Amino acid sequence: MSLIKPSGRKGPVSGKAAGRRNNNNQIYAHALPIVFSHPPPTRVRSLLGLLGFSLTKVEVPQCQGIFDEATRSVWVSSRNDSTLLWRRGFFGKGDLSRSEPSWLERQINARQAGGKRLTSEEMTSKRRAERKQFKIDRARAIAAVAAEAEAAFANEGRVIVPALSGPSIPSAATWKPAPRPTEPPDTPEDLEHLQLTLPEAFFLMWNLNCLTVEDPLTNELMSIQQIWIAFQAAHLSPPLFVSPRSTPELQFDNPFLINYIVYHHYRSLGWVVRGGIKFCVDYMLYKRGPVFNHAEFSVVVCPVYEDPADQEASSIDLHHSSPFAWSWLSTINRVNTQVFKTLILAYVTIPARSRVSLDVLDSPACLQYYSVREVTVRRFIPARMRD
Amino acid sequence: MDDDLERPDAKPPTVTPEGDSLEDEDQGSDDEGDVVLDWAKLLPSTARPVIPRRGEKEFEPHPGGGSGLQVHVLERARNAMFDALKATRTISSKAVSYAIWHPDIARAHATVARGVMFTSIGHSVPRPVVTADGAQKLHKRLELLPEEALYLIERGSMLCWKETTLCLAGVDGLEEVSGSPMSAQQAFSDMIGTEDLTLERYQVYAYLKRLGYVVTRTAAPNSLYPTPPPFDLSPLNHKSASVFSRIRHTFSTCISKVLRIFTGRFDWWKPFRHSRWLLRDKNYGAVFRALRFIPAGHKVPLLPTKVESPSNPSPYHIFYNVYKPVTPFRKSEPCLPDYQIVVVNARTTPMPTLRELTDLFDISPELPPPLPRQRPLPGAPPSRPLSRSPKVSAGTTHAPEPLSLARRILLWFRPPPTSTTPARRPHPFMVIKAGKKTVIIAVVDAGSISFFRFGQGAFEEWAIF
Amino acid sequence: MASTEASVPRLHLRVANKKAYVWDVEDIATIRTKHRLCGVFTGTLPHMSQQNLFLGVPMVLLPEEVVLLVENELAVLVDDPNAHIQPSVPELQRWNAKEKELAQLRLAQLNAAIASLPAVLSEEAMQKRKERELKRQAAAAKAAEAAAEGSIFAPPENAPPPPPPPEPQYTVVIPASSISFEWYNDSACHYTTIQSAKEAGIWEYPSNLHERAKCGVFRGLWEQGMYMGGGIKFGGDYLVYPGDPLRYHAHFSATVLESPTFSLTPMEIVAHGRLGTVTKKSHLLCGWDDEKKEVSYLSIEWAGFG
Amino acid sequence: MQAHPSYPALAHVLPKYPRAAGSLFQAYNDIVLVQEWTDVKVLDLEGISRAAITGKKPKTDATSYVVPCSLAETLSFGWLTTAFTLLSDPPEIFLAITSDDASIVYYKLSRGIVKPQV
Repeated sequence: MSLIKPSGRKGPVSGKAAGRRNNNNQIYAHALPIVFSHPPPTRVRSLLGLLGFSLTKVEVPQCQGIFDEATRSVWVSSRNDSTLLWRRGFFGKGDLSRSEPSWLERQINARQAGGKRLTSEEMTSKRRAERKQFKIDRARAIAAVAAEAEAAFANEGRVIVPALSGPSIPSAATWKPAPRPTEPPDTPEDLEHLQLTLPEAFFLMWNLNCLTVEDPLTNELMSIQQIWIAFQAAHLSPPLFVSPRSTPELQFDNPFLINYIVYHHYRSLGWVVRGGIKFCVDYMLYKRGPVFNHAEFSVVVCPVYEDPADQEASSIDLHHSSPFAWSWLSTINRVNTQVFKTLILAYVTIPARSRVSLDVLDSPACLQYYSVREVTVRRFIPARMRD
Repeated sequence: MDDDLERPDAKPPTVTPEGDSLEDEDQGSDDEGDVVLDWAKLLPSTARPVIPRRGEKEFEPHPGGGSGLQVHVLERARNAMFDALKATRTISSKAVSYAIWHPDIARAHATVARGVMFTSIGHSVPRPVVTADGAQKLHKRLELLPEEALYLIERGSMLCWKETTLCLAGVDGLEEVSGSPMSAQQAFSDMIGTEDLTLERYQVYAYLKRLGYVVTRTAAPNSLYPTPPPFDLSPLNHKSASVFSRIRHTFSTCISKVLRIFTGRFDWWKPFRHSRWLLRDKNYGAVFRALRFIPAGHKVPLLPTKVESPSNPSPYHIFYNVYKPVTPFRKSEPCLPDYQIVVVNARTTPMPTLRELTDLFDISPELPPPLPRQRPLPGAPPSRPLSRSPKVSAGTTHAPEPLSLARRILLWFRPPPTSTTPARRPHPFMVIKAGKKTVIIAVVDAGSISFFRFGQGAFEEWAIF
Repeated sequence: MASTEASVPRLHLRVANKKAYVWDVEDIATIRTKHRLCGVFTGTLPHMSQQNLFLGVPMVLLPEEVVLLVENELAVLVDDPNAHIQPSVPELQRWNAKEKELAQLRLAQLNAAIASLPAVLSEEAMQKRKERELKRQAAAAKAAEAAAEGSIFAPPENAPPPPPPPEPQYTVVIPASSISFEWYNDSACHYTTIQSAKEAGIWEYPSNLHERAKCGVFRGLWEQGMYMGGGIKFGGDYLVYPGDPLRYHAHFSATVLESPTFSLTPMEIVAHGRLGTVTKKSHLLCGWDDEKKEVSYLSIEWAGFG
Repeated sequence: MQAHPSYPALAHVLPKYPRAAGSLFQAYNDIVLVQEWTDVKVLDLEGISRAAITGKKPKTDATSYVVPCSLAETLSFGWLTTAFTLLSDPPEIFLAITSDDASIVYYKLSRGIVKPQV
């Protein structure tokens, strides 16, 4: 159970919202794909419990995925598996949806007249269209008021300040959209998969043993050793569509390793870790998951070479591996404070080749030579810090 | 839930998350780059032209440089600004202070020091003087650093003479004149560039002084410059590591040693192995704990260890000690500062490296975790939140610790705290956001100053599970 | 363009420590209204010394603005420390005599006014101080010493009541600019080109490709009729306004890319696009071609879908 | 990927530009299946080693252009202007930025100084 209370928005929760939350508590009850199932209590069980033993079963699901080198990801096509991975720990993302795969559902909804049940994507596009219309209406009204003021000045020399608000200008609160026609029907066929990033897939396979990954070229299951190399290779050589994979030259600054370390670090602390492209960062950290709370933290991964010479010699252009300009920090910090996220710089040190032999890259044992530490960034406003 | 926010045109949520104050928001009115500066507000009300208020700037001028009305309104706005800029620096002869600027030592000797500003500006230095009988004697005098003198001059509180080679004593008509009078212009030209003072550092100094802060140098520019005692750099946890956490630590170490006998050494191909039988393994907390094997946190030594290159010194060193207006400050015996500030020029200096940040953290004290806001009781006077200055609270505040199961059980046996006020526990997210140590960097881009606070993260100490 | 401007006397920019200052309000007005450059106010505004929102002289020019003014033959650079020559004794005597005379004059005016001055200045009276020069001067003595903080328009706290004048009290003026000093002489130390100022060691911008690109882009935008301000807080090099920032919102934040091959990460486009949408600005990528000395622009906006 | 119904439409460019294959594939699927553009075509842009997507937004007649790129790439100003040139200088192009987690964002690039909409 969680020891950290969500920094959830306080305030009266409507009955409907509370119901949804209870529902979510059930749907998303498991923090990881593995589940501990407790047999009914018996006297033996209690006795064993007192002794520190238990008969609780550990259920480890076996989800299946297929490695896709071109998109540097693992695809989970089975609807059961993708639902399980999404609901138990928020792994992956529908490749045609914002989060959970819902493309098919949207297609079906579109066919049904009116589409009463709107998915979040549909809600969004509706809201967006409305907002656009509102802006057009408002701009028109503002222009009319300005022209009036201009005429008053030209004709009578009167200075009227064109008001940007008032009864004649529509406000966001009062403006109402005109009703929209409904969508025409369409033929649905599920073309969506749950896409796991390579760190997500490796985390599920390596730590939890709940995912198997198929090689698309041979249709055979890949061993964890093969996966370890293939995931690094996906960042090194261009994806090959026909010929078999060659053994790549492994290096310490492989983006898979850097990203995996950050991903694993925050996952191991219990955070739900998801991509942050929309907030122009690498990762977002959620306390329980995106259906429960907004993300608390935005993480920018900053790789740091122990030996600057390794950086110069490297063939890989790691973003953020050199200190960036203040204007860039200012940009990403502004984007994130606007949406109430705290920015985190997650520094990953890359072992120096002079210190550690490249051979260790053959196995995940190399991870012990890296380290991760974070620095939080916030604005400091002297006018507000005086007492 | 972030769906709404993910789109670029999303409006930020109107609710503020609990435990998160708006202070994190950088919508500070004095920090906006694109605010409307309504200079007309500075004019007496009767003379104020009718100009739209804040936030009512227009989108663009009409083609051809603006409509008749636009040109008219702009002209009035500009004139209000120019009128305000024309205000002269004047002061009563009873309140004005005087000093003599000595370029060779980059100090202004305050000969007449009037006003409350001097309770926190200037320091006393003995200098040799020749007495009437020709003997040399050490005389204490009040000296000002270049930023101190410049600030007093440009805010119109002090007239400064520049030391001259002329012999003015006894010259007719120059009885009160102790050198050549300095304009603010000359003070900027002559004083900046001395004693490590850059324009950027001066801008930060003046910015903070205008807000009422006391600002002093962190590194003493000479041996007689009073500096605060050194910080206590020992970690806070040491002092308050509870019996329980020590027991827990010993206990879990034992367990893992025993387990290692059964499971052998750590297998990097199978990092996580849960026991089929042990109760302690069968919950998510145990799973997550078992996964924490990648070195993490600022306690891990940073390699390579510090390399100081004298040819290319880091621009990241703490320059100013800053005291809040409410902090009792004694010029001759300064206490520990409330904040310490690094000043850099954004145009020439990139972000600090991890090494530079680590070096700054290494010389900064650990701060007690921020406490949640206390709502004042109705009728009670508003309580001033405890200064985050370590001097006040070091050692008195318990280090935060996730409430382990063992600890919670033990809490049943422990008598409740005798204190009448309920203990306020820090909110974990606030603790993580604040960081254990803080470095403040003032970034100056051609006169516009952004202050950033870098916190030494401690995620590894505040696991969700 | 330069030929028509050449007949107008050039502005004197006071350079010290490689920064260019403008001290004369008339010059500031010329730069703002005629040359459409904003600079950055850096000095404490007298009698408004407890806030940072409104600042006053000196105005520090962005180095790009300096380069533009000098290259367009609108200004010259003055080696300011060297223009301050040590005065002679007669010069000082004349200066002091004039000061005394002025002080006497102010004292007489003050005494005449004091009769009508209320015992304690109300807030309203404070606000009228600009209107009546003498009142303003009396209040100045108080404001200058008030250390307490208040809202920027509130009268200073802890202000002592105006003291009854037992002995003559007059007003001291601390001069802003040095131009009134007889001994200030910049005729021998001014530079009409950036190159000559660089050779004299008083100026160094632009000193590399990045700075050349910034100068080029700044000029490019200025020639389009735009006004520019520092943009670091909005995630760019400049904020770009369609008219005087006093009256118009910025349309863009702009980033300078110093060469066509200078690297640009997709994340930067996401960030600029995102920030621009929230702040109702577009983002301008300004690509500098140092060989052709040309700027080209790309505007970024959120696509509206996806 | 080869088994996906979209693959045949892209088969001539995916192996040709392996580095850009992932983002093209992802952007193509999003344009066709999520954004529901019509008359979607794939254009080979050899100069920037990838293919672009053209089509019409729903209920519009004008042709729009999408140039895909991956978040992990490093671009340049010249790269972006080359994209305009290779597409015969349309007034605007949409840059589709894809990430390994299957996220995609679109930003509109216009040549010259184009002020924001009111």
